Amino acid sequence: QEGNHDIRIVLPEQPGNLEPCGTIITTVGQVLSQNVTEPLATVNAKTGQPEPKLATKWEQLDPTTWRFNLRKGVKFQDGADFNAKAVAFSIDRMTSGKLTCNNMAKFGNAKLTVTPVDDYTVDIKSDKPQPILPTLLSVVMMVSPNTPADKAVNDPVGTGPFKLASFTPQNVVLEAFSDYWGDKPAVTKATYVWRQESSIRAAMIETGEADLTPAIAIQDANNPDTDFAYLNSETTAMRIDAEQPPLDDIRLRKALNLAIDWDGLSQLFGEDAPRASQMVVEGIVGHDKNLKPWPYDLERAKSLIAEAKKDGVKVDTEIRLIGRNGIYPNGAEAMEAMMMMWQEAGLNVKLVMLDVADWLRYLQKPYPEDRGPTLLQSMHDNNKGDAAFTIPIFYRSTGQYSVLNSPEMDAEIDAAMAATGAEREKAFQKIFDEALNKYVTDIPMYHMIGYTRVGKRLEWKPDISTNSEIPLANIRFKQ
Amino acid sequence: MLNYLGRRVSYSAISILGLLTLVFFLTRLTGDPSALYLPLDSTPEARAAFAQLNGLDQPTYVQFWNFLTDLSRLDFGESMRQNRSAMSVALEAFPQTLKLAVVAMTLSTILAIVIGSIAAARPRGVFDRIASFLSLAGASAPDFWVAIVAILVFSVGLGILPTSGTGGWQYWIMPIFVLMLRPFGLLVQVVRGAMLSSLTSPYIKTARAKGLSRHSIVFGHALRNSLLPVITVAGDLTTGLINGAVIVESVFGWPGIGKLMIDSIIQRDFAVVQSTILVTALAIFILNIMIDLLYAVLDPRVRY
Amino acid sequence: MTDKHAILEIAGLTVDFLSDDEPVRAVDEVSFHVCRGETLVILGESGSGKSVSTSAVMDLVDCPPGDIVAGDIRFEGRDLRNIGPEARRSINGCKISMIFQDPLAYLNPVYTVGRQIAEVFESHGVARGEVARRHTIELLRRVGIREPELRIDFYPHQFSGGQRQRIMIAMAIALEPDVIIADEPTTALDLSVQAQILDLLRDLQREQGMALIMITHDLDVAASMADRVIVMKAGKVVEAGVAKDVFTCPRHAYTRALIAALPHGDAVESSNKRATSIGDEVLLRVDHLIKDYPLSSGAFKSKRLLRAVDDVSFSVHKGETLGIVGESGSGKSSVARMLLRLFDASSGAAYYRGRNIFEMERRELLAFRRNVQMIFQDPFGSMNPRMNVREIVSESWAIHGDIVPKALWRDKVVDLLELVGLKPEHADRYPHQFSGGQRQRIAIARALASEPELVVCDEAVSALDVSIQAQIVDLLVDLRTRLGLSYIFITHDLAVVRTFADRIMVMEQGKVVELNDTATLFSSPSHEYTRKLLAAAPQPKWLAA
Amino acid sequence: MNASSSSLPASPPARRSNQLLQYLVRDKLALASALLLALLVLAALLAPWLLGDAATKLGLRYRNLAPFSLDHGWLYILGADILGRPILARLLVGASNTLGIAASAVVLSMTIGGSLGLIAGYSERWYSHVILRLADIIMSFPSLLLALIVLYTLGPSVQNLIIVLAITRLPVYLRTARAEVLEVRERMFVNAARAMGAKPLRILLRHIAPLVVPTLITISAIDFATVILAESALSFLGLGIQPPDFTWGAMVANGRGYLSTAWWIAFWPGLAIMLATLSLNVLSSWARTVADPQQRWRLQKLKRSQR
Ligand SMILES: Nc1ncnc2c1ncn2[C@@H]1O[C@H](COP(=O)(O)OP(=O)(O)OP(=O)(O)O)[C@@H](O)[C@H]1O
Ligand SMILES: Nc1ncnc2c1ncn2[C@@H]1O[C@H](COP(=O)(O)OP(=O)(O)OP(=O)(O)O)[C@@H](O)[C@H]1O
Ligand SMILES: [Mg+2]
Ligand SMILES: [Mg+2]
Repeated sequence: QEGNHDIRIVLPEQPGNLEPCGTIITTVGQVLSQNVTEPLATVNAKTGQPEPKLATKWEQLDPTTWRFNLRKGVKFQDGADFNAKAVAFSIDRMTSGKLTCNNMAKFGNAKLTVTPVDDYTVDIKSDKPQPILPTLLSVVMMVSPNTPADKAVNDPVGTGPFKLASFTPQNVVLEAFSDYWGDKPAVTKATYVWRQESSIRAAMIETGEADLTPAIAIQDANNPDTDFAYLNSETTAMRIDAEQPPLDDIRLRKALNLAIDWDGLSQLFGEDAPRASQMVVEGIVGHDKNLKPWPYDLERAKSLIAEAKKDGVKVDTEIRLIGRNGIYPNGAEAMEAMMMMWQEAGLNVKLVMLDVADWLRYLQKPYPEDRGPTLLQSMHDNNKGDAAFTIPIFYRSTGQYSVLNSPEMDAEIDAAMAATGAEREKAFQKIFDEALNKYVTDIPMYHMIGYTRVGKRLEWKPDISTNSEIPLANIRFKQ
Repeated sequence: MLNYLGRRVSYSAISILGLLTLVFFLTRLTGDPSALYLPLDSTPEARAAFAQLNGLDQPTYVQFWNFLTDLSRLDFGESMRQNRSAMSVALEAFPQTLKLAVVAMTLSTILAIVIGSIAAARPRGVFDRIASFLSLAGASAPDFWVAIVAILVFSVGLGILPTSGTGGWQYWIMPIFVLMLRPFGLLVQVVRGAMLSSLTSPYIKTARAKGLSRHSIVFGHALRNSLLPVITVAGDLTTGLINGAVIVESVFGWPGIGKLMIDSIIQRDFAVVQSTILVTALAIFILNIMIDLLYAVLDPRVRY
Repeated sequence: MTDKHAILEIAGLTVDFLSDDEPVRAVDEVSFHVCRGETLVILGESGSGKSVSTSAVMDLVDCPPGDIVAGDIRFEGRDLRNIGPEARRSINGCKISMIFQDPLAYLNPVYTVGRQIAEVFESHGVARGEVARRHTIELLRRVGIREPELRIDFYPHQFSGGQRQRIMIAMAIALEPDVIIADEPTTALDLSVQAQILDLLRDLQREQGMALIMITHDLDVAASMADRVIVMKAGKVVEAGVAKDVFTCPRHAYTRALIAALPHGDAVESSNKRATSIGDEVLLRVDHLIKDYPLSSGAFKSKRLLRAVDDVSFSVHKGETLGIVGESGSGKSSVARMLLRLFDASSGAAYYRGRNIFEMERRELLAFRRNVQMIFQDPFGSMNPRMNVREIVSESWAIHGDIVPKALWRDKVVDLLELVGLKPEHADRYPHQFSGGQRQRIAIARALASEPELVVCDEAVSALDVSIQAQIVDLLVDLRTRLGLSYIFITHDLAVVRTFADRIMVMEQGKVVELNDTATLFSSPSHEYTRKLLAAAPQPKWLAA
Repeated sequence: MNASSSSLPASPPARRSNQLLQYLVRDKLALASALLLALLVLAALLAPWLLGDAATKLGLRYRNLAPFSLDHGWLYILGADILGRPILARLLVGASNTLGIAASAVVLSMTIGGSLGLIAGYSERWYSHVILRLADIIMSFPSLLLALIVLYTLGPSVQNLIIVLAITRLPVYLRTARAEVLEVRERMFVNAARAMGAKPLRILLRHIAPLVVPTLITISAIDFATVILAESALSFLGLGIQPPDFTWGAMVANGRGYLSTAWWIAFWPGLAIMLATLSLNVLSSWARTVADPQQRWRLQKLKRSQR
């Protein structure tokens, strides 16, 4: 099979660094994950279930201990052997706190202790029960024991099918690693470059300067031959600050939901983007397919407001709609549109667009004292297969983003978190239902769609994981 | 003159120190970087650890003191984003921008001088009108607009130039063109304006009486007397470019200091912000000193 | 007026200047010609169109706003009005060259004089590089610039008025053209240098058969150079003829007035036009004034010093007129500028009413500057090109609020303009729209506007024709008599100082070589240079021949 | 002539404005520019009242509507934007913020920068050094950082935006003014004015400034576009004017992603910026001609005498 099998990938942003501990950062993950570094297990995009990678098998010994059997005959790109020690090293490196490790965020404050059982078996113990540890470990990249343990690096050495050839301000180059344990990939060399403008990235594929670009804007995805839409794991929503009058009145919160012309608005998100009724996408444990979102009913919204007004609710208080610049494509336009719609319904909504760091002050507790009634633009990404990564943060009174203060809800959540199996799923679904219809502290909007343009040369399709990784090994060439 | 230069350099050194101090304190008013570096769902403990790791937990004056002591050892800190020395990040990006700036400014200054002078030689003539119109249209066109349209036309439509990136001479054409638009437009107008007044001076009559060619009257006598504002404005435009051709760099994927600066600012990568400002400020101060010396060379009446 | 041998011939030239108002007719049906080896002198009233008509020959009248209504200009039979730019360039500077009236403005301030002269050689392909430089040095030497090897790399602002004029002359004679148009070439030159320059021109005429058109106000110079003379007034030629005839039996009334107004030294000296006596009060005392200029051609080179003013001391009493004469470049203007504190003296002191000028506080200085006015040697440069005459003249009233109430400014400006022989409508014009002499009169009007006690006149009347000169001198004398004004009167015109000054100071190379009252100085000059100066007065050509 | 000048009209200001009008009428291009600018100013004043609603009302049905069709009313003649709002209405309404911000920023930076430059060029005292080094500092201070800092500490608002833009454009005026002063102050007429007792302020304002200001005006006319576009870049980065407020610059920035699919969204505001800048420049070059006595004849009627 002759032909040039070097490919070029255009990313929207330059990866700031190539620290394997930061692969949950989109740009880092898209370069490193499964290419240079590999985890013990990967998550199947379709089923949401963990599958073997560097671990061949695992079992839960007790609620806090898992045992992993490691793949044999795997070598790191610097020649070091992959074994239990290497696993211990990689996990310790992540948890030690000696370097900033983004991936750690997935574990919360969990403490992990790794005990090698023999060369190719490890026990991983956590301080709290971790029912989905293998799923979580999909973000822990195995790195060579020769990696500095106290310093973030830009020259990761992993076990993947590709090794890092160079990292310059212009590009990152990966070359096939000849001693790879698995199948030899079709791609021989991959060069990553980055351009901010979506239209230019699209143009680069069109002219053949590059072969693949993730995340182009919807208006650039106009060629069905090369442009693929995929549901990513992100859900957009507005959070209603129910603690602040007049938003503490549920009628107003319902009216906010009802006043949006969802069909009109969907134009900005792409017609394919499914309307959301809850904060997690299908495939995540806890998602309720049958939960109906709020409809568009301006009249009802108006009458709810009028009702509230009659009861002395100060409905004409200025409500600040806090948007974040660049949060997602057309994000500012969406905010403008929603503001207009709410104004139409008779609410005094005023849009304020903020820079990320400023916006974060409103997103996370403790909220600013003098914030007044606000609506906050937000986007939530749960790609970990379980609503446990969503519900407590949003709906428990202690949750970081929570505006809800209901002991009943807290109790329900605690019960659901402890449950397993179908019971767990049911409990989560109930919570989502209550959040939507009983408490109405947010306005779920859409499950987001990403668009990827793939050059004519390649055989490859994006999926829900494309936002965090682009495994080069899966790329084939058309004959 | 040496005296002047000495004074000038020492004042500039003080100013740069002042600049760095200003930058240091002001950037720290712009929010907590940990919010930006860590994933949204990371725990308060992780944030505290991050702050401690990067020395952000200390009071600002202590951080400043540390910054100064590091500075005296020529240690400019580590980039939080890039995991390496902030100065090396800045120094890597700077030549890329400098190359662009030098080429774009040289070309646009030369072109503007030639075209502006010819336009001024026959004010309100056809050439003047066309040159003014085109240069002004270029100067007032939004640069990202021009850049994207150029890519759509020349790369996608005609396929004669690469869309973006760095490499051979083809890669330079569009960035340079887009970068030149505004400096060129402004300089043409400045040259034209200054030339119009010089061309009415009596010494131009002398030159005509001497039988000089039109060429040496315009470019020899009138131009030389018009150069002060021209080099000043050109200098200012150069500093503008040195400070970062943000749009061009990000559209064309040029790994320059402008893009670096804005990324670092948005990411609150303080050490890199400080290092880039130090590098560009040095370049700008040197440029300004050179321009001031040039005044004295160009016009013997100028004294300091 | 046709002559077979005429090399340059102007016929029926009429030039207007256009604007929103009625066109200003600067030159009206003027015809003259000049032959090889001949000197044509143009005499005339200030503002009568001499400069404009000769500039038209060189195609230097900008049209518009100028408008050559009619006329014919022929050089060696070729019609100069309708030649292309190439042909024009081969004539200008090479075949015909011009010496401009106002040398500072006409030199490019940013190039060394050497380069500006060498450019003439280079642009006409005669010589370049080192050769051109050697030629240039030689030329500077011929026009009497000392140390030409050094001075060649100086910039125009580093020269004295007379030196600049000689640089213009050097530029004009560089290619030994067929015709030289010399517009007031010697106004800033002392008699000895003037003699040297005139000799130089005569030599060129003799050797090359060069034709010379010379505009001058100095009747002595005119007489000494002219073969033929034309006299202009109000844009028209009012008299034309062979020099001797015009001088000895002028026909037109203006010419007669002109020749009559000539201050003939012997006649007026005794009277000295003085009606009041000089006060005892010493207005100004200058003590050991020294000025060193850094002698460098660029901003970077070393610090050798040129001593321009060397230990000068003198005093001026109230109501007195001190004349300063001296070699061109001897430091006269430098003294004047130091007295006005336009730049600092290197050492020495000057006391005005007992107060050291160089140490005055702001308030004192303001009062001083109200009472002491200066008329600059270079009137064009001393006026803001963006201000019209009204604004220029009324400026001191704006600065010193108490002189004239604002409501009267308009009328007072008109009065002042009329005093110096200008018209009321000139008030709305700008400096570039005037002739050399008119500008000088505006400068005088401006200086008088603030009702000063002491006026420093640096070549204040050099560009004026004799009749107007007399009018101005009369005005100054009148002010001296009525208001007790004092003057420091820097000039090259011995006849004028002789009638006007009470005492005369003679300077040479920065030093005062003689200081005496006028009568004594003229009757028994003690210093050798003074004697040389007095003896250098030119002789009428028809007598010499 | 004599008679005419001695009986000068009683009210010189009226005569002068009359004359200016005549000069304007004689330069057709300048006249057209002045009219266009007047129209824009009118739009800036009136459009927010008249068209404010039309410009902000959603029309998601008309999303990215193509221009040159009257089917949906004249407001849609230039097409509609991403949210289906009529571009024409938005251009007219946007004129007010755009022109307001640009004009204030340019005027502020020109007057402050110009004055400081005059002082720095004329005086040799300590403060002229301070001014210059301050200019160096401003020049080296990235405008984006400044914008971010102001935004954070003072909050996003039109005034703050103007302050940021004015500060960043200040050095060019300062340094240009200074450079020209360095030369002009050595001219003879400045000496003459000093000799007459003129105070430094008068020399600066009456003698030096008139020769320096034309250059500054030339720069400012183009800076008008620079400022609009800088503001556009800032709002693109989220540091400029914030939705729902908008300017032409912000409109271009938002529309740039649609250049290949709906060119009109970014094109019209870009064209508006260009036209405004062009007319300002034509007008500034006209003003330069009027202000220069040696050039003024170009605008006079130059009545010839009979031949
Ligand atoms: N650019 C101009 N615009 C209007 N009028 C002008 C202009 N130049 C010269 N004049 C007028 O033309 C007339 C002739 O000027 P010209 O310079 O030829 O006088 P002149 O004879 O050389 O006088 P002087 O002996 O004072 O130098 C003067 O009245 C002058 O005011
Ligand atoms: N700025 C300067 N730099 C250097 N040398 C200067 C400068 N100004 C004048 N000089 C020199 O100083 C000397 C005296 O000049 P000054 O102008 O005082 O002469 P002057 O007596 O007025 O002569 P003139 O009669 O020719 O006007 C001259 O040799 C001149 O070249
Ligand atoms: Mg004259
Ligand atoms: Mg002198």
